[in-house]
Amino acid sequence: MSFTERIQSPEDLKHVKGEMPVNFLYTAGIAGERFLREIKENAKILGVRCRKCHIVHVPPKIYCERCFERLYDWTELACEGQIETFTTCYFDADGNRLAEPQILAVIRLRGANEGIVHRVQEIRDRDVHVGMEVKAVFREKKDRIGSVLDIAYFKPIAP
Amino acid sequence: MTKFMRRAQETGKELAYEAARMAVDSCGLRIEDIESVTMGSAPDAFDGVHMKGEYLIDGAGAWRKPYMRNYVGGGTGVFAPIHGWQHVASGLFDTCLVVCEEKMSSCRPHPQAAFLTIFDNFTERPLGPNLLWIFALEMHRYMHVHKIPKEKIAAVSVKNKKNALDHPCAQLAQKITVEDVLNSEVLVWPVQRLDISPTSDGAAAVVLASEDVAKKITDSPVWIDGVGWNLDTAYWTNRDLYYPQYVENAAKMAYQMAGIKNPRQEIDFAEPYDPFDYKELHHMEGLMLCKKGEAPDLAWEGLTQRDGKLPVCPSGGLLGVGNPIAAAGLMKICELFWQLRREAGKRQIPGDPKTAVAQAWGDLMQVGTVVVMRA
Amino acid sequence: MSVKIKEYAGTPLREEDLKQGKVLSIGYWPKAKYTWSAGVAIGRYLTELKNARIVGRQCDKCGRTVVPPRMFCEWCFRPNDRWVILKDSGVVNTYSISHIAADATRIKEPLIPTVIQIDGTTDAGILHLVGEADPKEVKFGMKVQAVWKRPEERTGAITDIRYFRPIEK
Amino acid sequence: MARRAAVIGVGMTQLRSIAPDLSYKEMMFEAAVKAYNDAGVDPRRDVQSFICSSEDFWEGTSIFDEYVPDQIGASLKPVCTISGDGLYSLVTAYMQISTGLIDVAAVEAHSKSSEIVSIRNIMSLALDPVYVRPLGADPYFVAGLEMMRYLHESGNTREQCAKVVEKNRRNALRNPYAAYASETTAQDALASEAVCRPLGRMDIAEPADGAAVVVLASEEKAKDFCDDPVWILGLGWCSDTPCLEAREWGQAAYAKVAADKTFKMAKDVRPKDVDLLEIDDSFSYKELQHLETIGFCKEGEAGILTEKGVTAPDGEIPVNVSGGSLGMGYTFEMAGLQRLCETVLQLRNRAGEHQVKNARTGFVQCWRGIPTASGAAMILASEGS
Repeated sequence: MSFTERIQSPEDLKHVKGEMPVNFLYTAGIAGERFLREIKENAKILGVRCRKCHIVHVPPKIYCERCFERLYDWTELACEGQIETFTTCYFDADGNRLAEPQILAVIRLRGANEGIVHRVQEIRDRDVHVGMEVKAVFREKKDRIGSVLDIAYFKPIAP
Repeated sequence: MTKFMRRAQETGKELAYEAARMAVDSCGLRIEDIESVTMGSAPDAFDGVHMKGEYLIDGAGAWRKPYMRNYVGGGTGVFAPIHGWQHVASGLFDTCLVVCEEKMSSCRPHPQAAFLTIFDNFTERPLGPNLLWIFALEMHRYMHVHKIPKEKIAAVSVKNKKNALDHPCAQLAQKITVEDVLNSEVLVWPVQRLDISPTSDGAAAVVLASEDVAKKITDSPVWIDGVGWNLDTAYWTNRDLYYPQYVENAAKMAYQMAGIKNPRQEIDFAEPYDPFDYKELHHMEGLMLCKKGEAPDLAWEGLTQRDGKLPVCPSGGLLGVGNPIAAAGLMKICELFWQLRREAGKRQIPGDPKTAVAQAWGDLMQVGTVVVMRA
Repeated sequence: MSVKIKEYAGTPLREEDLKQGKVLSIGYWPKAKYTWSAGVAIGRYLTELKNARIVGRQCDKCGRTVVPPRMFCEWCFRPNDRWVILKDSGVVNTYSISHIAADATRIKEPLIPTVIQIDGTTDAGILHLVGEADPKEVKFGMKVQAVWKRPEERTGAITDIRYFRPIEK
Repeated sequence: MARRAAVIGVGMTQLRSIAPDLSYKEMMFEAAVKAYNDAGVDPRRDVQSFICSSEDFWEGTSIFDEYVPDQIGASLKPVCTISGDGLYSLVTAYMQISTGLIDVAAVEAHSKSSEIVSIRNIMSLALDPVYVRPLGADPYFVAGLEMMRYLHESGNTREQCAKVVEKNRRNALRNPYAAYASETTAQDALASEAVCRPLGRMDIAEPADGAAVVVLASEEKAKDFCDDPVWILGLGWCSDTPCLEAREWGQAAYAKVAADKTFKMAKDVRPKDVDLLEIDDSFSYKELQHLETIGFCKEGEAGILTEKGVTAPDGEIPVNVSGGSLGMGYTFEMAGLQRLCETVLQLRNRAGEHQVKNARTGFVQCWRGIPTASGAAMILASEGS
């Protein structure tokens, strides 16, 4: 017998509203600091090479997740690369319908073995395809704050 | 382990990496030798990442490995090695890397805000409780039942902050007096500023190995001989808070496994959980290292000093080293390891310690986690 | 620390390093909102609070009467047996004097968070505040009585009890 | 060799899109009573360890593990929480029994997702705060990216994914526990609105409320308590990189490693010996991807097999006969344990209308959902198989 009494009327249903009333401030971290500063100051995208795995990680890390070695070989990457995969979003993070669908993609920058996640614009989604070449569009220097959004979006490299 | 700090520049992943890497290096292994990983980390509301265990995977060295996160609130730091022990003792793995991480500083404006969310959402949260309330309520009940004067409790804070002066990772090592504690700002009576441990960022890690493998890796392994864990009812207001029965239950489980019949004589030193000074005393009693109500006298008489008869928190504990919750618990396991191997340097307790106990505690004053280790 | 380890990682920051932008940081306000179902036991408990009544549950097997109510007895592991209307008075089991709010900021008038064992229960207290009392005069075992909000202010919440006040002897 | 362990009892509440009449405690109590009754154990006397499964932000309570003991009979007993799917908790119970320290353990998982005002908001909070979250995107984009790349690499199609929706929703019609049974067709699924193209609304399993408890026992105890224990022959779990940037998007590496370890442990069992599969289908394409990754067919074959009915209840490889997450409802950290409960019912020949004939060996698998690349797997078999 699991219960001797149950709620039998919708009138008796009781709910309490609440939330997790916290907010956060994240540091970019040791690797993130250098990566985002370089974007902010010089509009350059850095990766870091693992000598052992021969992988160029981007965003850079202080370690290689595969072999766990500490990484030192920072390297400048091209600001352009290929779309590894993409999707078209019709809703925002709150579940509200977007006025204009937004394309998000994983972009493998030339010289890197990993792909950064970012927006793709200046193209209709039906024209995007896996393997398509795109390049980063940076915000104006005065508007850059040291965030991944200092890259405004990626756009197709004109054929 | 990393330094314990109020605010770290490192991300949680980077903190986890530093500790995990140090642990793996210290026993001369490579990451390929690690067969499984378990993560201990307290509320996601500190780091500000939902499913924090998943987020930390790469930093914890668990890439494409069996990995999971265990969670018993504040007791996590000592439960994590118990979970690691289960990985190895089950026969499924020869090695398990145990990593604990906490980045409390991400939570704004103060990590205290996150603690509101640990209270019951119907019957408690609307009252606007502060975490310190429940500890003050427990401390006061403990003081009332045993008629303990505040200064005897303050002696714990003085001792631990002093012990921490010798700990290179310590956040709050200080030379203070009992008067300093008694004169410090009253937060929630009877809890004062110097009765409590700080909020911290930090990480710690240990490597566990099966008997055969351990003997190949090192000539001086430290054995996990007993484990115990226990959770009391969540209806904490329905309990008498003067005594941690759950710690006693966990300790009995661990002692039985370790073949310890008389803990007072067989345990050479202890690292009980000390987020507040009274908790060290409370837990000494739960660990049956003294009679109920007797711990304050032991502290007052100096028996729990590093050179006393029963050294307690020779590391400096959470009060001195800092309290990145889960990492702080695992720091106690690290301390047992270093002390039992006589590698604790300036903190080394005199004599020939062979058997030690570490313990953590958490949730709504509910969880006891206990590990007995032997050289 | 271990005599074998010479250096420990970690880069401590000061609050100013973040505030002045010496170190990059990213802020975020999560929208973590919930509508929790009170269920059978707490649903009735809250509803009764609106009627200015405290209700508990009784287990016939162990004889305990508990509050906050639950539909099961955690020690016997069985459904417990009946509702019990309790008095709105009790005794102080333990108390504290809080000078800080939930977010650790300092408050002017201290609060007195207390575990109050409600009369008629076997071993059960609830968390609430003691009011209309000088913190210095609160004592263990002191009798207290609920002070309710006015009927039109009550919403079916634990805060329908404003606080418990000492009962004069 | 680890000590053997068997499932001796399961209890699950009926899944519903919303269970507004019960608190999570009451739901857990109901599942626990059912499971203990099924196993014939008294939790206060017989069960030595309890393992719960939860993540704080799904509940809206920090350190949620503090609220679990009372309603499952675990107060003042060894209790711990695994921040993961219930299948991970079951793995922990298995390890505890294998150490010899514990003989009987209970595992709990639940979902009260109806209490979360916006699941998207909580999912967003799991994204990397520095590199991904600032994009402010609908978190389902992670599944959109993966589906796109998976279809691109494998050659499977959206239509075949829609066929999975049809199959699982219809399978659920025969499962009284299911919350989302319907006579949906693949056409309906294809026509549902785009969320993160190619992912449509009906490709996403809808959330459900429910609770499940499973009782596990050592070999000796299992025989004392139970006539038809279901043995755990193999298990494995694995996490791939959490970094979206570093993922091999078309591959579910976590599922492959976990399945390989599971089959390695269950030495005598090969994929062809498995009578039914309950695998993650929290998104339609995931069932196809997991089926291929785990090794039940080659890459690019799962879609065709689905179309041919090979994965139907009366097919050669019945997959998600229960209705899976698409048909029963997606229960977050309970999703894997739910599949395990269904498999145990099948292996004990107690699944009723959706019973698979002569089911003796089952394969269970879970994935922890967006944005993770973590999952566990298990092979179970009834006595005598």
